[in-house]
Amino acid sequence: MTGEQLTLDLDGWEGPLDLLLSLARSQKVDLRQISILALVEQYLRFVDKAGRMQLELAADYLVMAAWLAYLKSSLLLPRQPEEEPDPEEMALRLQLRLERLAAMRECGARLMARDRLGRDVFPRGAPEGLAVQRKAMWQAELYDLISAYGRINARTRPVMHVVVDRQVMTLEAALERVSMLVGSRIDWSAIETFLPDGSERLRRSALASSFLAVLELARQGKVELRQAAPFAPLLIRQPAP
Amino acid sequence: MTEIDPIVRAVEAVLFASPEPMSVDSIRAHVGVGKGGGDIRAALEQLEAQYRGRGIMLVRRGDRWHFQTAPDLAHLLRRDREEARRLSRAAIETLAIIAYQEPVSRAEIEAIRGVAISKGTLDVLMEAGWVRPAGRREVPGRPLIYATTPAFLQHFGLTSRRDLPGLEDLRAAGLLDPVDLALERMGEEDMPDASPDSSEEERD
Amino acid sequence: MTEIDPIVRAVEAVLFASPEPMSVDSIRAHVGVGKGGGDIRAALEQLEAQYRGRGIMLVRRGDRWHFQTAPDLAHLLRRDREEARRLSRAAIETLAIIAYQEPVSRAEIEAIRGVAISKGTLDVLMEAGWVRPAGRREVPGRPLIYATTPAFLQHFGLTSRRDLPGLEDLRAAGLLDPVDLALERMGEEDMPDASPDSSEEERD
Repeated sequence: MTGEQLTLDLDGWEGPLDLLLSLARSQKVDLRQISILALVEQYLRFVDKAGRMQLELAADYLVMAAWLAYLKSSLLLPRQPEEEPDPEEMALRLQLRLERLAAMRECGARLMARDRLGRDVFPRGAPEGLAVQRKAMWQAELYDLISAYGRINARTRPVMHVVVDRQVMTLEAALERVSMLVGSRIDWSAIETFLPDGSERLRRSALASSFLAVLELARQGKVELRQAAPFAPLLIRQPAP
Repeated sequence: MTEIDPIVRAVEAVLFASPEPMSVDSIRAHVGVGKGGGDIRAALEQLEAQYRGRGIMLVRRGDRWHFQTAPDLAHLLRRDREEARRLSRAAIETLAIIAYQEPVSRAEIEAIRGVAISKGTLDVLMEAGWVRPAGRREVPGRPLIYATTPAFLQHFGLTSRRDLPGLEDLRAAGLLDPVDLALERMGEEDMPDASPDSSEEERD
Repeated sequence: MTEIDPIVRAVEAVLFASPEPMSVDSIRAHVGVGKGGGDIRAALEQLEAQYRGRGIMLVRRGDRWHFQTAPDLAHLLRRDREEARRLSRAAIETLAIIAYQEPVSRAEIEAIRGVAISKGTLDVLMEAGWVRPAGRREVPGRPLIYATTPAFLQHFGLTSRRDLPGLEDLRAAGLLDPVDLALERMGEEDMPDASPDSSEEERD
């Protein structure tokens, strides 16, 4: 049989389906007409021969052999009506798979036979090349410009600290005022009564400077101070003569 | 070659200078005629006709155009060029399956070939720039699927995938359908009372 | 392009595919016509004539031949693409100084900004077409001075530089205030002098 003339070089096969396809091809040109039973016989004989030659067959070849042996027996034995799977369908399925593999192999060959770029047809050997030069289109708005100028000016303008004009009472003024007022008091008077009228700011300044003035006058012995407790009213009077 | 239209001239120069096939849009961007590009297409058609029968020809690959040498002169040009690396049988078959049935998953390729594909096979095709991953199939496991590239069309001289040799015949013969689908079809036609379910049963 | 001589076709293809200019001898080695090479020269002359006026031309450099794109179409091979880009802070400040105080030297700009400006900054402004060198200042070192251009006025919608808002306008618009001062002022406005006492009492 022609099948036996196939060499047993397993490196040449792309798996059991490929081997089956080659065997089928040796049987008939049209895969639709092949005898699955004969194909199974060919395959099993091939595997048997490989075994006798002590060639190591990959597992999937053996799996295929077992499946084909099962298929063969199913096809030969009288069929049980309820038997699943249907052996005819199994055979048909195998045939369809072989057809599809054959079709794709044919397509591969036809692709490879086309005029291929770089092998049969050639692009220009030395194209000048096309360059895309990116050109920036700079954008800025007038606002960006003037606010930038404002920013620079603000940043670099000489810094000038303007002190807000505030009403204060100097120590000299306080000394004078307290010295003058204390002489007109008969009894102890709270320090607040020595302060001038005016804004709160002025009164606070006057309180501070009057306090210092009172301390200075007390040091000179020109006033007496009395305070009952911390933060109690600070009382002042002219020392008894 | 007689009087020549300025746009035809410009398109010719740009395509000659380009190291790669060019789309109508990129040609127009260089040639600089505005509008809808109808004039570029007209120029391409003129060029195609003018170069017909010459040593070089204008061809369309996918939606891109380029000049190449005439195929019948291959023998003059092939000398002193090293033959491109030969593809293995596995790679050729895998490429054919992807091209004719794209997008396909690795498992689908293996089902058709009846054998596992080694990792290197797909790598070789991707390295050649002919095949690319094209997303995932929305089935359990979400397998990667593969498709061909514009470079594939270019290399094999195809205007589009529809130009694949024999594609229509294969489709008409149902040879691009999976076995299960083919069986179902046959069941419907030939054996009206066969149970298509049984076909599901024995995958090997 | 009518009927074409087979040798002319072959020479055309060989020259097209060659990565470098070819001598008559090397063309003949590919095209494979024997004899004295007179036919190659004749083919080259025919090609030269056929391509005259087209987008590509056959040229002879020394004793070698090659195709090249027509020189008058060189501008098509280089496409400019405009990309909108915003000026950097340094660039816009530099531009503002030039606009308000032109002509100014680089050193003057730096003195006003309080930082050195990179060469690129002025380049960008000149590339934009808004600033030009406007002579040299007659001081030691004769530094270049810069001024704005009509394109500057046009871009910013100004009739003349006098349209630029002056310092007083900027002050009125709050554009002269340093950020921290402006913040302070906002603070004051928030709490006028509602109850300055209470607010002051909480200190110490």
